[in-house]
Amino acid sequence: MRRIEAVNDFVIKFANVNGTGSASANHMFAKSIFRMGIPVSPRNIFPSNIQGLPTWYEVRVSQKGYLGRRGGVDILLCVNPQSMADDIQSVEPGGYFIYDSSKPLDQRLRRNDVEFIGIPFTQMCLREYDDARQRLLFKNMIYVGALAALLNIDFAVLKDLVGDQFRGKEKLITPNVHAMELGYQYATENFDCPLSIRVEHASEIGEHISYTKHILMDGNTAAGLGAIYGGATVAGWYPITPSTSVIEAFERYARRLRIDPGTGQNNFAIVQAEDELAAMGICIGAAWNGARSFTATSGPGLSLMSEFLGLAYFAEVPVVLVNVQRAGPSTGMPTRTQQPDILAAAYASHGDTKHVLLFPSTPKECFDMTAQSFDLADRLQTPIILMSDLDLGMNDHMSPPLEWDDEREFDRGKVLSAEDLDNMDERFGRYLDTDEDGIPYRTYPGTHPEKGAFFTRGSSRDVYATYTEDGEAYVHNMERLLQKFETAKEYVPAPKIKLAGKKTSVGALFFGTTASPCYEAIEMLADEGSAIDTIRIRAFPFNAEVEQFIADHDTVFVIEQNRDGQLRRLLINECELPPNKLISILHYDGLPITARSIAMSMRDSLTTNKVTPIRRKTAKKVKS
Amino acid sequence: MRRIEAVNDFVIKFANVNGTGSASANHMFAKSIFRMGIPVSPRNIFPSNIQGLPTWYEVRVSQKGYLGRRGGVDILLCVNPQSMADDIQSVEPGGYFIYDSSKPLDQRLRRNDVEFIGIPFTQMCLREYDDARQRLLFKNMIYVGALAALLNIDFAVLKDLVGDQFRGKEKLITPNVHAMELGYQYATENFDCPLSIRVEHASEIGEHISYTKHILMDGNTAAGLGAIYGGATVAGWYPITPSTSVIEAFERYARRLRIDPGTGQNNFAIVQAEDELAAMGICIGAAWNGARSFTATSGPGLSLMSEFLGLAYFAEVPVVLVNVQRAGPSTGMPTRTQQPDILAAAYASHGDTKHVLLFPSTPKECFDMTAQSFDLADRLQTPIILMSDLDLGMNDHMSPPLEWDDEREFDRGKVLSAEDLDNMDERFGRYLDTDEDGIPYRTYPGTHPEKGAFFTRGSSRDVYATYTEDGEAYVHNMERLLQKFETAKEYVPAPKIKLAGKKTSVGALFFGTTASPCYEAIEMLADEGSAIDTIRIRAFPFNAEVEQFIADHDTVFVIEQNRDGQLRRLLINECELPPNKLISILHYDGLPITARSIAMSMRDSLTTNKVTPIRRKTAKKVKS
Amino acid sequence: MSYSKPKFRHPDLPKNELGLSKTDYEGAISTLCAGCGHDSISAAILNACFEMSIEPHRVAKLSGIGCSSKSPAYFLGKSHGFNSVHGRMPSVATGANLANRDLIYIGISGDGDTASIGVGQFMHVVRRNLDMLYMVENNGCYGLTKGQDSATSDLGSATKKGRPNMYEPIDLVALALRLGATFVARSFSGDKKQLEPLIKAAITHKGFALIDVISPCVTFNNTATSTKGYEYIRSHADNMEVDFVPMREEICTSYKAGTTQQVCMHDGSSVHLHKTAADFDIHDRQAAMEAVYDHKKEGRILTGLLYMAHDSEDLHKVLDTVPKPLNALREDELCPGSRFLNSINEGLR
Amino acid sequence: MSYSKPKFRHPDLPKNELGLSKTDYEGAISTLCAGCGHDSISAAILNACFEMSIEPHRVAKLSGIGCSSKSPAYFLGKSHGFNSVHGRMPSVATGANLANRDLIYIGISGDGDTASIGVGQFMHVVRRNLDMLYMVENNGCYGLTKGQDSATSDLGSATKKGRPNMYEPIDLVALALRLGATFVARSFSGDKKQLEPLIKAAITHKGFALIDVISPCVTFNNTATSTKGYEYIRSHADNMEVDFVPMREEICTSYKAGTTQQVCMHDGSSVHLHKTAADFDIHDRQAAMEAVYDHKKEGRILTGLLYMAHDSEDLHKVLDTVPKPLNALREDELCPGSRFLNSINEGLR
Ligand SMILES: Cc1ncc(C[n+]2csc(CCOP(=O)(O)OP(=O)(O)O)c2C)c(N)n1
Ligand SMILES: Cc1ncc(C[n+]2csc(CCOP(=O)(O)OP(=O)(O)O)c2C)c(N)n1
Ligand code: SF4
Ligand code: SF4
Ligand SMILES: [Mg+2]
Ligand SMILES: [Mg+2]
Repeated sequence: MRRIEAVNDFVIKFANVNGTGSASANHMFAKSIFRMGIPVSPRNIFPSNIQGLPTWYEVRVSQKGYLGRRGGVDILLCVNPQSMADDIQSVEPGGYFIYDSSKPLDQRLRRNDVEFIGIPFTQMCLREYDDARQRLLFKNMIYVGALAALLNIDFAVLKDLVGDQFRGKEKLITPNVHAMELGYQYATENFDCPLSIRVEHASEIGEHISYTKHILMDGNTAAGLGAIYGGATVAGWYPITPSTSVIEAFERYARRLRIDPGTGQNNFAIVQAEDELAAMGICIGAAWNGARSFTATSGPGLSLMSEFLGLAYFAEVPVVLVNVQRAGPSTGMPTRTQQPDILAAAYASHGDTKHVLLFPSTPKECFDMTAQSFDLADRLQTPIILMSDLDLGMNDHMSPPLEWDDEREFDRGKVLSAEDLDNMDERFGRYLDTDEDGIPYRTYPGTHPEKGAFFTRGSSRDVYATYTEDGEAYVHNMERLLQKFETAKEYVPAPKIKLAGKKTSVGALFFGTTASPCYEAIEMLADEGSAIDTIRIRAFPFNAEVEQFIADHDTVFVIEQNRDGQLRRLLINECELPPNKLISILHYDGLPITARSIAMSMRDSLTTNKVTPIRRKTAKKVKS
Repeated sequence: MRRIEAVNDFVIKFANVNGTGSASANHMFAKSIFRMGIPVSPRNIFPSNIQGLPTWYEVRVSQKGYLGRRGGVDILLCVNPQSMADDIQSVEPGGYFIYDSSKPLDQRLRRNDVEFIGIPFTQMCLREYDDARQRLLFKNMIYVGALAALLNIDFAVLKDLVGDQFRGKEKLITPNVHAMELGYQYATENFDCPLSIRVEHASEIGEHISYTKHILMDGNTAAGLGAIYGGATVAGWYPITPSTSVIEAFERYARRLRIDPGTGQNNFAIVQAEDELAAMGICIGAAWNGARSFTATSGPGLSLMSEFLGLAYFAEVPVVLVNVQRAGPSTGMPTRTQQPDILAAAYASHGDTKHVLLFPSTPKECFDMTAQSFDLADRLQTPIILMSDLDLGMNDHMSPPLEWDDEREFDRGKVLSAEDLDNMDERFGRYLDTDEDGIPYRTYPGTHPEKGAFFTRGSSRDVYATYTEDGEAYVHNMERLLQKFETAKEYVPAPKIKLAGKKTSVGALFFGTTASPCYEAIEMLADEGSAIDTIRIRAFPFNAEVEQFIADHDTVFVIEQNRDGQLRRLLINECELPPNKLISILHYDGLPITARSIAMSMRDSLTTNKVTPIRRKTAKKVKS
Repeated sequence: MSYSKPKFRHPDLPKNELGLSKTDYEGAISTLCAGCGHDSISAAILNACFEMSIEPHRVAKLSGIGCSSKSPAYFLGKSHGFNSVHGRMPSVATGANLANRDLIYIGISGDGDTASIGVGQFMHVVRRNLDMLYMVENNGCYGLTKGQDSATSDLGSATKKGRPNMYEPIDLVALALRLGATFVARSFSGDKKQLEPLIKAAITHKGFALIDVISPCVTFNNTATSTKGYEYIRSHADNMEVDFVPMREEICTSYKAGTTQQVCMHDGSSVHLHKTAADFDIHDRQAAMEAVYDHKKEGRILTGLLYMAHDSEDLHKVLDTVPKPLNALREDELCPGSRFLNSINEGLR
Repeated sequence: MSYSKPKFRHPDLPKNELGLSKTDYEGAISTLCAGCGHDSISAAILNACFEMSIEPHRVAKLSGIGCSSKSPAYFLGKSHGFNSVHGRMPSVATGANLANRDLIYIGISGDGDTASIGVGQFMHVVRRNLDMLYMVENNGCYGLTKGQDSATSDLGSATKKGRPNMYEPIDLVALALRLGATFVARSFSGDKKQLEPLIKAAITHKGFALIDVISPCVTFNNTATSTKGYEYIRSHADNMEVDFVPMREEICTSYKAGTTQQVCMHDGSSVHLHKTAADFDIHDRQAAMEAVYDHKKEGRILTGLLYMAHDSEDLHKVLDTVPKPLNALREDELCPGSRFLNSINEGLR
């Protein structure tokens, strides 16, 4: 058997049972590698239940800084008998399978091209601990310790992490460290440590890219913090996986950062509403009344907010929605990732509507774009929908540190103060397009005793906000809304373009979490001699740069994580593009798309010179 | 002044105040002309309120059978001082303005190119009646009588109509006829009757097209009746203009046609739900349990049903929704017509979803397609959305008589009976694609004591309906749903193609109420020498014929009544078409699109040879 | 259109403490039916605000969809208003109030808007004890969509569209009492003497104040037992869109505390209103629930202020928000700036 | 996974009147947490159906979304089930029941599903008196989304996630009584002796039967006053996804009518359950409402059958539908055919 040889470049996957405390232990594992200066990207693959079902934790270790999923597993650590058979199958030839050898392995499952490492975790716990709960919990720490020995992880780093985690509960530190030591010791005594797959301190292997300033953060926490920085004061929300932690983060930070020093009271208000309709209603009411407000939701919540989103579009109320996408339709796979709500969000609600979407790709962008979305909403007086996803929102990602420009000021858009109103000669018209950019001026309720009051409604009105059924006034208003959408192109974040270095007629277009593996795939192809320019879309409406990029290439791959190629459709629709130019690469089985599969699809397409869109079928055979 | 000379070919418009009983009188007027064998198409243009605001009733009289709006008004009968100034402006040069001369006309409003006919309706009523209510009500009958004289309407026909209307309340007949006589007499005595614009019995002017078999019916009544014929037994609904009368009609007919002869009890159940979510939930529950069920709604209701529609798509529950479109977005103009929900309906709900849409164009099609939609829903196990609109739904349209083929049988689709299950060797799999058409077999609850039970859910499941988070099983299922959508193309109504007679590279594509005025516009252009082939879309997904038609033409006009050219987008998206081939002609001011404006747009486009989509701006100037 | 502005305005119209006259509290001309109870309620709100010398621009008016929900356009034209979507005004009001605790919030809803599509939001806004006046203009039917049954009791008329209401009605007053509402009242649109003081009290109350106002729909809430004239119109419009709406007068009443009054509706039917007596204990929730229940059993509708909590903690208290309106917080109070971000970054390494 | 099927089945397991044994009433293996109250309720339903000799395929199971709403998959595997969307099971059940009045409808919901997002649908299904057993598996929190407060009372635990519940709770039993529900009961998941007969009675009842079952969430509904062991885990998982769920035993209880029982929860807190006495008048709605209210004031939860109407007209009665299930009507009973169409055409000329 040829073993895989790899330093700081491999994929390890943990197979656990959920509710057994493994997530924290696995997190500590990933973080220890990160602290050694090596880029990691951990991914939690968890079931939609609370206890007793298989759950996996996949960690990509990549000195080169590839953070998307690669595809394939080099080391599998399995402490879940339920999934063991499949887990063994998933290991790459030459890889390792580490398992709990307390019970003998079913010999039929053995593979010759994989190295099996048995450690009697359960027995060790039975010997060491009396309490059932401790047995369960410390088992996780034991395997982390064993991995430290097997993979050459710096034990001191792990000890520090335990210290950090239990700060304030110091008595828990010693037993946890002890458990790790048990595992470490067992591994060193019984196996040839380290394995052929292992880590080295980045500094020691002389890597020039330094990640020491980088942070490890999940997108939802970043979005929650972005809302703090963006000045959100009101949040109405309703729990739903995978968006819940956006609001939880907002609340956690608000309790630290938004306490009024004078009174000790809150400079924010969070209401857990009765459902998503109410959550959006709360945001709309608050935004109408001049506060910055936001909510977060996922799939079904987006559908339920659709009527209210139409109101906010037509009544021109700024409001921010963080939509953390999951696998649909309907309840779908609530704990799996996808990018399937593009059309539902862009055209949410009946009638002629269009909404501004932002597509963050990293936690840093979740932070930046959430903060920015409040400026955009106020500036454009329309809902802004941040299109995150489960992979980005709920997993830790390595990211450059968060930054804030203290010179920057909130842009509250076109709001007239009492003074402005006093200085006005003409009659105030809420929907008058004074500046010819489609964006009218508004006033907050209570501003002025005599001037500036108006009636907001979801029904047709004239430029003075008076109800009307006059067809001309209606059309005039609808055309202005289109004009405003045109204006939006100037304000939304521009796409990121990376040229291949040499001239090429092939481009690739993607957004959000599809970006990382795409960049990696493009590099793979570049190594093979195929040059591909890339554009990462960061917002809808698409601006001129996007159109230009597509115009400049004969073929553009559009890579996304849904069945129907939704972003591609939106592009064709809104930029009036010839469809055959855009080649779909789709992946939507609920796990993040991998660099290998993207590279394969592109390679296929480029070599066979297909121009019709292809759909990558992940389904080989269906298990019944 | 040159007067318009027209026999059986003109537009007359009534300007009334709503809540004054004018609608019934105006209806009688239109129907009398219809009974004279002359095609009419009356349109009610009413406000979103109950009493006291301007309301109009526009009647197109067209011996040639053009039933769409033509544009322009030849005769305006105005009994509403509120709107008089604008009403006078709207009359075509050479036309007539008939008004209540009880008060003298403001001379500044007079036009020289229009003939003014003053009749003192109010004074006549004051003289004749003591009761205030009678004065209001009979005023309407008086002007109908006057019009009979002025336009040469057969008075006997009107008398018959009064008799029909008050059948069972005979004592009301005489006073109503009397009021008409008052008007008739006044007109004959004071004016040169008939006017240059007038009607003649169709038979008398020797027209070969006979409309004697035709009926006058509104689309909503037809849809309600279609649901009776289609075998609907359960309706959950929530009132909303302009869809309410669909259910009202269903109930009215059900109380006549669906009473069990044995027990005298109801063979149907109608529940006015607490909102649209519940209305759709009721339909889904009933359909899941094997009853045919449907609901009707409009704009905001469609948005609210979005989550449930996603469930029905994914869980594969047949259900029928009649969406009577109105001007959006949000509350929009609730009593005005549009076709603005195409995208919202086609892609309703988050995640990758697609829904089957039907586009009726006439009351007969409302009837046929509603009945057929139950077969389609059962056959395809998915929601079927009938896309009607206010113009079609709430106005009377002349239509060939309704027909029913007694040989036809309900197609309940793939449902296994207890016997089927007993005869099965293999294991029953609710989502097994046995026939390779994407459509699996289902069972109704309670069918068999041992076999065939399954669990329906909106979350991912395998072919045996067992919950799963397995990516392959998920993708397999999603691909099958796509396959099913492909199959749907074979079942949905085919488009109607009309070729120009001579070869042409120009085509026109339209649907629903846009069809009538389009056909008329195409004939106008044909007279001018421009040949245009037409295709009337009747369903989404679009089938091969649609694609072929577009492929066969260099330029295809897509005419629709919304701002964003939504059907055009759907076509480009789903048929992968080059957008520049499809030229939008849009109209969306809330009144039905007119033949004249379509002809003008086409003419413009054909002569200037523009190929970029144009948007017809109805808004000239905005009234404040 | 049922009430129109007087053409001529007397130069010395009575003024309130702010020096404003009633015309300063008017709104647009109503487009409701002549005699609609909702217009009487608008007038009562107008009067109450005038008499309380409330600055019109310090009021925010919110509503859902319906004839009732249109009415905020017809009073206090100098206030901002928000006519939102059907049944969801409570959430919009919640957000608005959180954004600026300094305004006075008046929510107007209908029985369809509140008891059918909006009953979930209604219940939850009661739980939040949001500081607002929540007025239900209760006509027992859906006015704007032409007369369907609503989920509230049949107010003064047993049948509409010919068929009896088939379901157990929802009594919003009882529901609110049950859910812990801190101010609960019921009145009749035509009883100014009772309604105006109730509105004043409700505006003064800190927390959620419900006034369920019986407000006859002159056009659709009609019974079979109707006058000859009415029957004529029914026949006339049979099987058609109701397209004739007779002009009606507003129904007014005035009666003493502790007495029962029979009020005759436009269609000849009647309701029996009973006013709470002077000794009614407005601080006993349980007793209020029982009184409502007992009167109902006897076919009477108890009106008046039925319950008011001794102390009431509104949502801001519960959420412990600062006294300053959240929409007035400055950027430096909201944005922690770069310094703090460094410490966050540190914690994520 | 908390209860698993026995590996070995005794050939002479007890049989019911249909000749079925309990295994014929089992469902899929539960994926709920060990010790979750919801599993006890599933077992109670299974037992009741077995003992009543109900044919499993004549039952239809309906639910919304939540841990509770998953549970219909874990009993009666031979019945059809429909796990719909969050909070909207009542409407789906309404449609299902209208389609086929011959099946037995069991709806399972959670407190989040019923009292928050679904409270509007809940109220309206009560009004319709739909013939179904509506079971709320009430744990006072959102289990599946990891422990947020729900709108029902804090059952046995004052705080979750460290902060107190801030709003007036909704008491579903009181609400249903108020709305005219015809069968209202409350019980505790671990009290088989009380729960099983209640389920049987509810299934037998013609009309809407609510059983609000207190059903501890062993994972999230925990108080600060918890045991040492628990605190350990809290600390361990601090500021992280709760990812450790200890294995627990089901909480059982059994106590006599008329007595109060203190039931200890997994986290050391307790609830005080009071069982209605033998002389409790189950036909007096007003008295039931008062009793619920009075017990609550004393910090006790009244359990048992609290109200049952003497006569109850279910929705089919109200709608006067035929006795034959609507889904079984033949085409010739539904479609009037061409003959009638001619007369319709005639009327439209
Ligand atoms: C989502 C939605 N569904 C339905 C409607 C149609 N609609 C308008 S008003 C109304 C009912 C109004 O009844 P109520 O609240 O009692 O007001 P009223 O007109 O009686 O004062 C309905 C159903 C709507 N606008 N939006
Ligand atoms: C529309 C929608 N919003 C939110 C969710 C997320 N969600 C799933 S279960 C649940 C709460 C369940 O609470 P409860 O009904 O009390 O059930 P439990 O898990 O406590 O038994 C929520 C909010 C969802 N599935 N759908
Ligand atoms: S329909 Fe009824 S509620 Fe609406 S305005 Fe007229 S009277 Fe008032
Ligand atoms: S989280 Fe709570 S409610 Fe959900 S299964 Fe676990 S114990 Fe039961
Ligand atoms: Mg009403
Ligand atoms: Mg719960």
